[in-house]
Amino acid sequence: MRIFVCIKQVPDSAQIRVHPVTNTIMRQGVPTIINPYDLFGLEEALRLRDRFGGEVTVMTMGPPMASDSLRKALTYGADRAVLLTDRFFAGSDTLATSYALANLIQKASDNWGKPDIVFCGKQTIDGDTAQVGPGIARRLGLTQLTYVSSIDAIDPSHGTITVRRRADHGVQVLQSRLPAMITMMEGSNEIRRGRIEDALRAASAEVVQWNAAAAGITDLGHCGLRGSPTVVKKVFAPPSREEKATLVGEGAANPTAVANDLITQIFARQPVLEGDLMHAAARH
Amino acid sequence: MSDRVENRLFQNRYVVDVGRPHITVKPHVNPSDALVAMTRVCPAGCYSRNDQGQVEIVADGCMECGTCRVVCAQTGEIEWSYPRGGFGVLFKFG
Amino acid sequence: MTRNHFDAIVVGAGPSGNAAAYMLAQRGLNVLQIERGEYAGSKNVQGAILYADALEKIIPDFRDEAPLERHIVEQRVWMMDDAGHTGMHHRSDDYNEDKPNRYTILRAQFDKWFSRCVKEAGATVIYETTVTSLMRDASGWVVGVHTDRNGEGITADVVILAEGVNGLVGRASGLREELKPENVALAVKEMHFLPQEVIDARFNLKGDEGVVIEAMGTITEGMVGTAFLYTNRESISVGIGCMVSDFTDVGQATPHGLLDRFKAHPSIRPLLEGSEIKEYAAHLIPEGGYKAIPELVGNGWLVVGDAGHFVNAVHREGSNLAMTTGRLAAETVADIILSGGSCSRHNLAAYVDAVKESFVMKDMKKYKDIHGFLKKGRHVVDLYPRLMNRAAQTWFRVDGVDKRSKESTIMREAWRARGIGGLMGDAFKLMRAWR
Amino acid sequence: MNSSAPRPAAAAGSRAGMKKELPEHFRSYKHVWVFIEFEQGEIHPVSLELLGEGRKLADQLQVELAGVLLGGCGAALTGAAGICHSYGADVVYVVAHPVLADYRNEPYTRVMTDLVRKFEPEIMLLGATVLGRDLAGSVATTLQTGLTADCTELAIDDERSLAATRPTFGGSLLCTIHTLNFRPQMATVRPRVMPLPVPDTSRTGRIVEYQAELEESDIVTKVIDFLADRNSESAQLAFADVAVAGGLGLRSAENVSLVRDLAQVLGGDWGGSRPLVQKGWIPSDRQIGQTGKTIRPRLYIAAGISGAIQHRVGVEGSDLIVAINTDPNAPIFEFAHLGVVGDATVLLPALTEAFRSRLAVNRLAG
Repeated sequence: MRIFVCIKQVPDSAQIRVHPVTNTIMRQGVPTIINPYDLFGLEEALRLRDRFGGEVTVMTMGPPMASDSLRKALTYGADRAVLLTDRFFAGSDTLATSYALANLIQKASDNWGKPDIVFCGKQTIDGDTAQVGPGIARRLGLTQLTYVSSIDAIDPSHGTITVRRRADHGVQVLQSRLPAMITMMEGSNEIRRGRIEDALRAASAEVVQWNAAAAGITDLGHCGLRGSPTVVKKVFAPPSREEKATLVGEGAANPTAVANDLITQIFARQPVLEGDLMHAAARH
Repeated sequence: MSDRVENRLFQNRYVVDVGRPHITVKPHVNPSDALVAMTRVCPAGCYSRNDQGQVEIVADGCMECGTCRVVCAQTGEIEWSYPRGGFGVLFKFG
Repeated sequence: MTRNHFDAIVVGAGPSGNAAAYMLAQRGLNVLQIERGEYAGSKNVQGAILYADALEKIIPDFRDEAPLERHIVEQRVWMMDDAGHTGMHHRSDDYNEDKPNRYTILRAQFDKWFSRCVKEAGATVIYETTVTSLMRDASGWVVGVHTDRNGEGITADVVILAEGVNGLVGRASGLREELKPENVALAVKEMHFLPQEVIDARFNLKGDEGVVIEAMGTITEGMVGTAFLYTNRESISVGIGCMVSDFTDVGQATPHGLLDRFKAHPSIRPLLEGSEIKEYAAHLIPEGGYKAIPELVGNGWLVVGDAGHFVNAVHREGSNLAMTTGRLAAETVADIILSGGSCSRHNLAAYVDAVKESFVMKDMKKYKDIHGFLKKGRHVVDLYPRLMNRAAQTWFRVDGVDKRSKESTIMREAWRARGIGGLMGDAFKLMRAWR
Repeated sequence: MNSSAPRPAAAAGSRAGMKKELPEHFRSYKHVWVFIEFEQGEIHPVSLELLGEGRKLADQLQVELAGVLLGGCGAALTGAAGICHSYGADVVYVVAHPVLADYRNEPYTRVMTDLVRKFEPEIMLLGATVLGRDLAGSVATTLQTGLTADCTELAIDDERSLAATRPTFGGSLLCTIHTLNFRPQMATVRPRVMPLPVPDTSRTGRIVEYQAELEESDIVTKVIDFLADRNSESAQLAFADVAVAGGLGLRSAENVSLVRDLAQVLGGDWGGSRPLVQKGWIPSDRQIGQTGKTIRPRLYIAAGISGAIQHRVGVEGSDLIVAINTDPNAPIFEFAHLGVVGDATVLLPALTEAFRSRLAVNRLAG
């Protein structure tokens, strides 16, 4: 199988802190990591390759330093890494990003053949939009399978695939056709540690680097800020909550009295919840 | 308040290797003085004493300094190794 | 041989390992460096002060690219009691030279940069890989390493152990003894962030100038140790360290409690006011001195840096000794391999000679007794700072008491506290240890 | 070069960033649309919340509010359209077709883009649910317009432009995003952020039926099964409306059942803090907190949990946090909304009983 995996180098958002006094974001020392959701896609890709043969190509659009993340993906066992980097892409929103990545995938297909599957993360942890994957699928006409928790069956020769997909109230079992764009749910697998051979190979491997022209992108009007219909007008820190918990049941006669007090307070603050809970209780 | 070590550790970056603690305390009835001392001396506050008096460790906040390894080397009460490559504490400034 | 064979394997990417790997790659050797952290520096902790000289001998123009914080123009040494400090400040515009002598650095960033230099020099560097043991042949000769990654071991003509103070690989392989609690210090440190202008104003600095404060006294609660405060560009490193054996046997404090007390000290608190803590770190420092230096070479292996106990505790030097021993090891190994020799214990002994010839061993030797003195003479860290502060206060406070009486009060207090014999003895012992 | 990370307001000279006159062909785009999620015969609450929010936007713009309903069965859709009217929709576009019976990206995208091109809304809102996020990206890409995902606040600025505010970097920052020169302006909005409006059953409105031209044979993806969560035993913490968690204050493994009992009465799910996992009292897929699961239920009850910062990070997004702890100085009281100082092992059974009778009484009354 030929598999492409789109990854993104992101700031480790768990390390981002807002200064409690100035209410500004503190950026010092925030490390970059591979978007954790992308790793579920990468691992699934590696498993499919191990099962069916073929190769896994990881790719990203980003600044030159994003090649660190690609190299790390190679240590997990990916076969090839491609970086699309150009100042024209700066400031891309989801639409412009999916344009660039779709072109990157196109160019990679010309070089190494068309992919059976393109994996993307469910979403990124810096943007959280979950829109780039669907955007790529749309642009390339790939079957769109988002929030996949497992691939139940796959037949590369007939181009069929069966997956379990997370829906809002349950799991959909979908049967569809390749080539597909798949985003994997978190927790569906665990990224492997590459073998020592992978680590050695990755250390000296070449990361293919293309600029816009090399990737065959000529219409720069679709790239970066110019190609982004959305505009960020304001960035600000959320107001912090100052007040502490309201204590309930002090001086109450017994636990039952405390419990009743508490329930009254809960439903006073969440009036709709009571109805919904009753509704749910009645259904059971 | 600032003595709460977990609030400090929260500033740090860790990749916890879930299910593979790199330090373990061997089963014991009565801990040695050295092991008991670690409940105070461990700079990450990883060691604590349970109700029965045994010393337990939760190594998630470990900074891999090795103090407990050195202190308990003679008593042999703990097993100490580095976390697997890439796991454990990751200093941003060092 | 197989593609997994290298001329040399360097275990660890701290200052000593990076120095060794860089020099070996520079000499054209096929080097593999293995680091267990996600990136070089991710497991490393230091104050941190970079001494230019040791690095200059490896990368002469490092100042152009290395991430340096501030160059040091002022050194303060403080003797602290509970209420204040008495100290010496040395500041000179001479330090604002073309090529400054000392810099503050952030190790995670500095080591990352150094590691990039190593890669650019041509070494193969792999991260997130922990060396678990040495590979030996039937005769016990070290021929490579095993790692915690799946796959075969990796072989090399020589393994340079730059694995840091804990030195698990060497210890597990029986190359050296376990560390003793009285030979290592535990230091804890916090990174306090403040705007650059605030730091400049508080410490009377401009441009890239920096200040270093080393402090001892009652802050270590009777334990042998020191505290420090270093200015970085937009942060302050503040930390405290004491001998591990003192932490367990003498002190009653937690390490972080000790640090909190130091930070709350009236001489320190105003310097940190309003700062935001962004990291808390702990590390061991090998302070056993000359007598704790282990076996440095054997068939197919040698030891550099903290793993070799190369720290000058008196002058708070370590990373420069690490870089120097790393460089000397690399030069020895390169000479041997390029001339077709084998990395036997006998041939590698040239490294030990080179270390002896350098400032590293000379300095270690000079202070070989200081450690024992401090350990036996705990009053040096507690009583003397108290006395000094009392003396200073008696001296400076204008309160209608005549100066001659003040002088005799000071002397009387000193005698009462320590006795004339004790005072003389301390002076003598300190002189001998220092000599 | 972030696809969506905050970036400064567009630099001068960039095409999309400048406030220009809206291109001629977009001038006719009017009205506010809400995509109504209709699955298993029920409207997703987020769609009703959006009708409430959309009503405000439409009133401010002095345009109509429309709901868009897709599904397989015309009769069911007509009933649902009535609900949309009572929640504020002036008009409901109804598209009934057997191909649309279950949600699938392909036919839904096709129908939605067709509708937009034909009826030209200026704003289109969807819930930031699994379905909404799957659909919105495809529709926005096909229409080549701007989409702001996962919003928590919507407003109309003084230039009649939609100002969509969303959290980013895991909630440590908020940013406000505009789509200035493209239409429709699309946004997905997080469930339970906007208040559920009070329905007015006397309200009526128009229904516009639209005939979609779809062939099942054209659609490559088939739904072969649906496994509802309510029949599943595994932890559904991430999706639960109510979560109950226990900490060391439970004192023994047996007392974990007290947490489970309360969760069951409330129809929610349960979990625990990290030490309970380490002691082996609960399985690791039920760990709540930074290294475990991050949850955002409507009601979170923490019993015997001190609330170290790692735990706080995992539950902070909950709508209402209730803490029970014996230590009045426990950090959890710093960020909980309601607190009881007391023994969790005593209070949990009392609370379970009290909830049980309260919900039962109300059910009888209702």
